[in-house]
Amino acid sequence: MYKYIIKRLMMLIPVILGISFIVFSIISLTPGDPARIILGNHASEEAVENLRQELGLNEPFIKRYISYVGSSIKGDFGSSYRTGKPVFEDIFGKFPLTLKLALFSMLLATALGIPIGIISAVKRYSIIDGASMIFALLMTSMPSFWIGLMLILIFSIKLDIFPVTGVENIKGYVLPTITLASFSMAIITRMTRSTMLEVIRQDYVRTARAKGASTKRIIFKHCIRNALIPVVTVIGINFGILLGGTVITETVFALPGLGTLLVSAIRMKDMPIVMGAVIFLAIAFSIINLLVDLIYAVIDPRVKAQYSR
Amino acid sequence: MSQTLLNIKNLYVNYETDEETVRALNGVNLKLNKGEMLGLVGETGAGKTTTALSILKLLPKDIGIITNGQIEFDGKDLTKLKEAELRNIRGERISMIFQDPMTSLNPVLTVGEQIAEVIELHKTLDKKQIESKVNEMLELVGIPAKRKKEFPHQFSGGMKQRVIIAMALSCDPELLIADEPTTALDVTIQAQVLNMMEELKHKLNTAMLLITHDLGVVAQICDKVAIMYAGEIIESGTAEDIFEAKEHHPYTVGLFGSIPNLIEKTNRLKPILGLMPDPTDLPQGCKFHPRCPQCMEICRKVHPDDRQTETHTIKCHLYK
Amino acid sequence: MAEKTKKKSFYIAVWKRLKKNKLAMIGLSILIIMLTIAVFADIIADYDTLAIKQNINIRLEGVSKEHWFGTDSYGRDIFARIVHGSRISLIIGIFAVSIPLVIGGLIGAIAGYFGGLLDNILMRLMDMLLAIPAILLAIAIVAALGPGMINLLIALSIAGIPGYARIVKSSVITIKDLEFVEAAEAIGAGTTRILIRHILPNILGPVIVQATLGIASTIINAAALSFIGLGIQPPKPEWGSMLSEGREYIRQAPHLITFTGIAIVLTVLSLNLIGDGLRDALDPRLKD
Amino acid sequence: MAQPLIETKALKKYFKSPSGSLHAVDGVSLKIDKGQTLGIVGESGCGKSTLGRVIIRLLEATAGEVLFEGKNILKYNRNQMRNMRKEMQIIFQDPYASLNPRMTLSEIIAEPIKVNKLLKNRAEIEKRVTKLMDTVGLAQRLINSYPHELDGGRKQRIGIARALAVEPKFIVCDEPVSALDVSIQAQILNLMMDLQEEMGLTYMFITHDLSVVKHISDEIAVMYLGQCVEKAPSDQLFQNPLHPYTKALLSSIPLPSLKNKGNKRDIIKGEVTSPINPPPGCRFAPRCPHATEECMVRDIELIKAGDEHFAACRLYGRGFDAE
Repeated sequence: MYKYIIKRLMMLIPVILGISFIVFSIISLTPGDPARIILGNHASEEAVENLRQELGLNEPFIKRYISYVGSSIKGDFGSSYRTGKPVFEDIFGKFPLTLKLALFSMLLATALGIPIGIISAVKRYSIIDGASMIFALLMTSMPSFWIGLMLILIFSIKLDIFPVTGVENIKGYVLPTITLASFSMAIITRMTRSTMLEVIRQDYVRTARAKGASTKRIIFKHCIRNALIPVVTVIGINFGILLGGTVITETVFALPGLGTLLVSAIRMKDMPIVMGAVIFLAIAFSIINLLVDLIYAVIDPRVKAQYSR
Repeated sequence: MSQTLLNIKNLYVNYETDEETVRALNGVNLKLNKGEMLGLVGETGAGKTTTALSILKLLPKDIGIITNGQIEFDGKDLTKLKEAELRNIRGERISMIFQDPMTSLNPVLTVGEQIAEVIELHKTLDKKQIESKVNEMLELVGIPAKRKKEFPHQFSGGMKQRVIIAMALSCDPELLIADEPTTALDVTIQAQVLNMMEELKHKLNTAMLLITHDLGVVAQICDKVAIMYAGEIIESGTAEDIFEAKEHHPYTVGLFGSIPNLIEKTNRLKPILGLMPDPTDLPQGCKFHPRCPQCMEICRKVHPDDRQTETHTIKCHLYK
Repeated sequence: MAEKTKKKSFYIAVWKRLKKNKLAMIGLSILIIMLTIAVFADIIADYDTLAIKQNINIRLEGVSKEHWFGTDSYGRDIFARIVHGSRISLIIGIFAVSIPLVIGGLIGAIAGYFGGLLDNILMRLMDMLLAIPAILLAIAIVAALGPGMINLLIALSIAGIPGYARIVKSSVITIKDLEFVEAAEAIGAGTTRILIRHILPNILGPVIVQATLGIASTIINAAALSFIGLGIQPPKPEWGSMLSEGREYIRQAPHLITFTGIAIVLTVLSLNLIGDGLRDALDPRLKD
Repeated sequence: MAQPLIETKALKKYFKSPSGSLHAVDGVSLKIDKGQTLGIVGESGCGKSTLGRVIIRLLEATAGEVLFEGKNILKYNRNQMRNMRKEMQIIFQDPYASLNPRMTLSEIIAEPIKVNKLLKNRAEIEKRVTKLMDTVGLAQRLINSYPHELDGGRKQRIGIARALAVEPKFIVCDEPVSALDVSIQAQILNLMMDLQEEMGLTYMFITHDLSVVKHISDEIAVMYLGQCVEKAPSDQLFQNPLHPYTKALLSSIPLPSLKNKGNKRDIIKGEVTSPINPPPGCRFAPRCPHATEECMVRDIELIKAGDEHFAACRLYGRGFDAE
């Protein structure tokens, strides 16, 4: 098992290198001169050239990439072009909010999605099933930012229960969390329902019935764990969607998280920040995926056997 | 005189969906005495599995419907029982083994847990007693007790089927229904499992309904045989009646003629022509008549009755 | 001689099953309406005078006979903007799905059919792209290229490639191991023939379902990018940027965001309904 | 002696697996004369299907030779091999999976004709398809049906027609009747035997069903874990099985008759051992009641134990007598 975890962590290295290379090339090879953007349109050609020299922008692309990788291995991700502050500081200042938002949303999405999915499958074709499926369908069809706006309109402006923006207290997280969770919750609900229906048809469920087990026992003891196996994968994938979604949600609620930092850095061609933020998010996503795979092993003994091989 | 344990009378079962109605059982009559081994033989779609599932009322919910008939078990009509009452019979008095050992065990529970479950459900034993019963059952089917902590995927097909048999027998049921228990197994493993089942039968005196398409398996271990076609028992009797008597239903004759003979050299087989009838649109009269080499005028119109001589019953107009 | 059975296409059977699905038919009707609106947008509402031209005198007006959905902060007719916005959204939805579908599909098919080193290289590359959440990747690309319709299309297409490559690859792998593909090899059919004549028709169904659902999510993503200011820029009547503008007047004029939002939801919902219905119709087993 | 139509020499096929090299076919040498049927029998995992696929090069062999009319086809390049496809065909086990679900019956049967450009003219192709359908007993009205609309027996007939479309000399039949009910199975077996007589076909008939293999084969090879352990003319193998595995296999068959009821059968204990990196020696030794240490030292070759009767067992051929 430990071997497997170490192997997976080692596999992260080429992935991170690849991602950093892709992002680096996207930003470097497209038009737009960071030095010009930093200094503004009125700066002299000479000043821009000096800055380019200083930032190392005149070096060939590959050389720049290699030196970036070299220094980031040593823990130096460079400094923001704009503020001059080290990238790490900026990211660590903003990341907690984003992470909290993503985790709260994941929690909400699973805590509601899985039970609703199970109930829908068990009470198939009932009113509860119909209602939750229509609800889930609507949730997947609404853009999260629009849900956010509607929530603000109803709960902040009309009812004045939650703040429009700001996360000074826990109340401030409520609307952003719902906004961010809505899509994933719908997906998890639907997935849970369909795998549950699949599992209920399995031969071993019939075996359990032939043993004389009650429906309740069959569902809790035989079905849920088996049904969760594919759902866990979906949760992992959704975490990626959630991390990406924070960019949008933070914009809707004007929250100072990693997402807003990233968007503004991209606009300013603030390369070190963009690189840092994307790599950070990708690492977070990869680690979550690793965790998901480990949870997998806990639920499914067959997978566990594969890992310990 | 042996006592009747199971008596199925005039059983009709339909599978009803929005699009069609499949007439799976069309008046099945079947009797099984205590401690007896009955082989129920037929080809795909004959209604063997449906018969088994109706006994335990495990037919697919809302689709499989018993439209007529009784299933008397130890004098009680199972079709009239409530779900809770049936649960007390399932696993305790009547057990069932399914065809595919690969999918019949829950992949996320250890085999020990799965055997223990059936004991827990029906017996009031403490944890220790259950453990020792699990050990005893595993040893009985030839698996070392220490393997109870393993998961199904760690067992081979033959071993899984042994686990399933152990599970089915752990409450000493009066009736064991085995649906193609060895079909998915290799022939040498099948021989092992069949031998074991025969030994257990002598040890435990459990009655058994063995469902199979393989006349060879039936010949090896069954006392009585019933042959199904299109949802009916078309011939039944003792093993001698089926394998050695002169008079047979033409379908039975066709079935034997289709099996390549291992002892004598035959040039060509004598198969039954044509195909199984469509169960949503069964023929009038005798359901076998479109394929029957001895079809008469009456066969097309009138459904034949059983002709009974002592133990041997044939449903055919040829015999009056 | 008895009458020959007619050749019934597989897709006719699918259509027959789909027709029985009420929700899918509702979805299809909504989509047809949306498409009609998009095609005849210029006839329904004049682009220059209603959707673009600013008119300070009538800003932020509510619902009225002249302006069915009210007017925005520049006095433009929201109904007209939504009508013309449908064009943008549907075009982006369709193109930003078909382009990555073809590229990703090709990558997936090649990786799935040939396996080995080529598969390894291609799929590792796809895995890397997948390690960045799609929307982030799209954001990075569109930001680097600069805003605009074409750039948005490129960004969404690149971000979509790895997903389709995976789907196609896994379907190809399941089909490729079936005996009828072996049979085609045994009769001497070449690789191209096997891929096109034997494998492709068999993976088309699930791929169509994915594409339909993909158009739905792409429309949402495109709107999201425009919403955060990285996609299509005002004054073009794009739904996401309209919502972004409306957000500032959420207190005074909530109708700015409601109607535009409903337009997005209806379009996306219709595609989701059709996608779900197609999935059931293609694989009737799933339903029971 | 006449040249055999098909001959394999020390044919091997190893697969890579996470836990080592899987020896699916491990040194098999066989011969099939023209117009004859060689039955290959064995339990699941013995490599019989892999053997069939390696012989017609659906899988590439790891080592060894396959001679077709004396020429080693494993050395053939792409084009030569494409020509060979007209000489050898295969019929599959699963009548559902072996037919493309998106093609009609006539398209499936016409496909080999089109691929090999045997006929150009559409009318000619259609005529040929019609004729093939007649040959295998498919009613003309089914010509535009899709596989899922047909039953297993008819599907298998399509598979046979497809194989016959290129007029091959040799057909590998990989469990062609295993998925069928016994009454349909008999129809298909009769059809295959009729076709063989009419067209002079040569079959390699792979199956796990001993009664089927006896019925259809002239000669039978028994396989165990990738190796051929015994080979003999059909009747001889059943009357006088030599290898302990063959004996166990034969005594395991439940016969549909009451004559042997109650007789104790010798049943072998244990299960097939792993085909991954098998240790040297007789593969059957771990389960064999006669095994000695000597059996585990080195691989045992097929030894002539009688007229045309070969067995790979230490008990035969070197002065040992069978029991």
